[in-house]
Amino acid sequence: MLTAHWLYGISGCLLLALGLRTALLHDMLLQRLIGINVMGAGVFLVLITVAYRGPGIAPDPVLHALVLTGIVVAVSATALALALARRLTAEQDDG
Amino acid sequence: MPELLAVSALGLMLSLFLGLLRVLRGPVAGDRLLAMQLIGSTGVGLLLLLSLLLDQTALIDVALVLALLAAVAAAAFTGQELETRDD
Amino acid sequence: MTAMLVLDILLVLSLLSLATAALATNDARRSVILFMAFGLVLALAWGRLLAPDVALAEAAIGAGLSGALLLTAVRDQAHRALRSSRKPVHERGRANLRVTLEWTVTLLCIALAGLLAWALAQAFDRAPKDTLAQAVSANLAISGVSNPVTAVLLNFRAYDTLLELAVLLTAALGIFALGPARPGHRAAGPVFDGLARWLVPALILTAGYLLWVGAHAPGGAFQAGATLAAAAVVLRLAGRRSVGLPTGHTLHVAMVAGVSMFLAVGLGLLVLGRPFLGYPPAWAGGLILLIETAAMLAIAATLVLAFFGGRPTPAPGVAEKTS
Amino acid sequence: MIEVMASLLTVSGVGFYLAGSIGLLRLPDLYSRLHALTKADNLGLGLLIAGLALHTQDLLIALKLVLIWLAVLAASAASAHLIAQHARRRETQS
Repeated sequence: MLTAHWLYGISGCLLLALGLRTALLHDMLLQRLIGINVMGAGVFLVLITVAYRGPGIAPDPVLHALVLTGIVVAVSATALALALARRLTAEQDDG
Repeated sequence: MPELLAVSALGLMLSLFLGLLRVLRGPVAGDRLLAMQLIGSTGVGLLLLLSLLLDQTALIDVALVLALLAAVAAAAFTGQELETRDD
Repeated sequence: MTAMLVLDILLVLSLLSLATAALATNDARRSVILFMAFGLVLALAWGRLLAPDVALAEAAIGAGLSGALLLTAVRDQAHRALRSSRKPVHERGRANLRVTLEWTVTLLCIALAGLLAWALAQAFDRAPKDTLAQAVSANLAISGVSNPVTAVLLNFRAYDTLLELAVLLTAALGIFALGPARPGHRAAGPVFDGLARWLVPALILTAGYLLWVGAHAPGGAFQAGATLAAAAVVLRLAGRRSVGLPTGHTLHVAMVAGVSMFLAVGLGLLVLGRPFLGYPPAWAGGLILLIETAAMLAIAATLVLAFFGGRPTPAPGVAEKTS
Repeated sequence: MIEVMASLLTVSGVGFYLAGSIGLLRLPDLYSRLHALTKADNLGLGLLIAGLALHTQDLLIALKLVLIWLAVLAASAASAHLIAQHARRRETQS
């Protein structure tokens, strides 16, 4: 087991926990949204760390493909959430 | 040379870390943005060094994308949106 | 090698402290800028962990799209709901309940992180079997491309990517349904305008280059689409309202281009007696490029719509002419 | 000889970067920090890229490196202008 595995793997787990906690508990919608994004980043970090095999060795491409699409999907979901927030503001202004 | 590249990369990482301290401290948003600019170009340099160090030519392309988009944050921050029309 | 170890430690520390600071503050703008810095450091981490494909996507999205998206949203009065707090439960006599809840959730999150770390340690301790990675490298020769990540995305796991594009389409439809697009930006002044004048062509060229190079080196439809969308973001910030995104039917065609090209190729192969999306090795390279080009346009259209935050309306002048 | 030149350029580039971030941390206000940053990081990246281009000795890669440098130069100048203008506008408003 490589040192890089330890360092990045544990950080991924910590980011996941931190993001999840914020997404569940924070009062501000924006912070919850960023929390979900941080949580996703933690998961991606864990996956890329698992794919890593050490310097000079080709890493696992399947996990890279998974994370690659995950990043694009995450940003679209964030944009959808922002559009929802805009609509929510408009509804609050009306009512 | 590899040793020197690794030490240079560490130097840039240190520089980036110092820049992050300014991002964390602020005090106003302009300061944070300025520090973002610095860590952006430090990141470009770091990616170039890593591309040689890890023998990954593709990281040069990552640095290129990062360099091309380095002004977007400042523009998004200082730019003003048009007024929303009546609805 | 010690230098590399110290670099790793600094990188990880930066990630953790940026995430903590971004989530700890109640100042929306501060939080977004810290999150953007987090994305940048994350791109470096992907590069460090030999994942240049992922680093490319993160650079294009983190530096271009999501930063501009979030920064514009937190400065916009139309997004006030983001900053307002949802009515908390601790109104009267509920404070105790709230504290208990917070502690329970925190402990559960810590437990989850511990469990995951334990599972990771178990996985790392056993020598990796790598059956999937070995299968990829054994079949790479007949996949039509030589970049293993592109081979996985567009050939071996093409089903997944088809569904991923469907997810993107769904998100785009959701944004479409929620209302009209934001009105756009004021012209940013001559300096940024001059920058945009050569930045946009450079970004479009880079997108084309990434699409082409994706067959044999890191790059491909997702990275190219994100870069193309970043070009549109730059144009919009420079004060161009429609940024070349079509309206009406042409836009609809662009949005569904990825999914429909995928389906057309898959069904065409079925008619020819091949399995769904089972390319004949001789054609695989060409078919993959065809699908990737359509997918790039669809991804770029979706991401630009995401930045618009709604259904683009035709420019006022055009609307008068047609009505 | 070329190796020595490349190393020297790379190391001095890193030196400029470090000077820039120390300036960013130590200088008292936004405008002086702007000054430290825009000079140091452009020169730093320029020297670094000169060193790396000498080191790779591949014309295509060297051209790409120069393109990256030009992009960062332009972006850094433009955003320094935007940030300063923004700060100035806020000062005159209040």
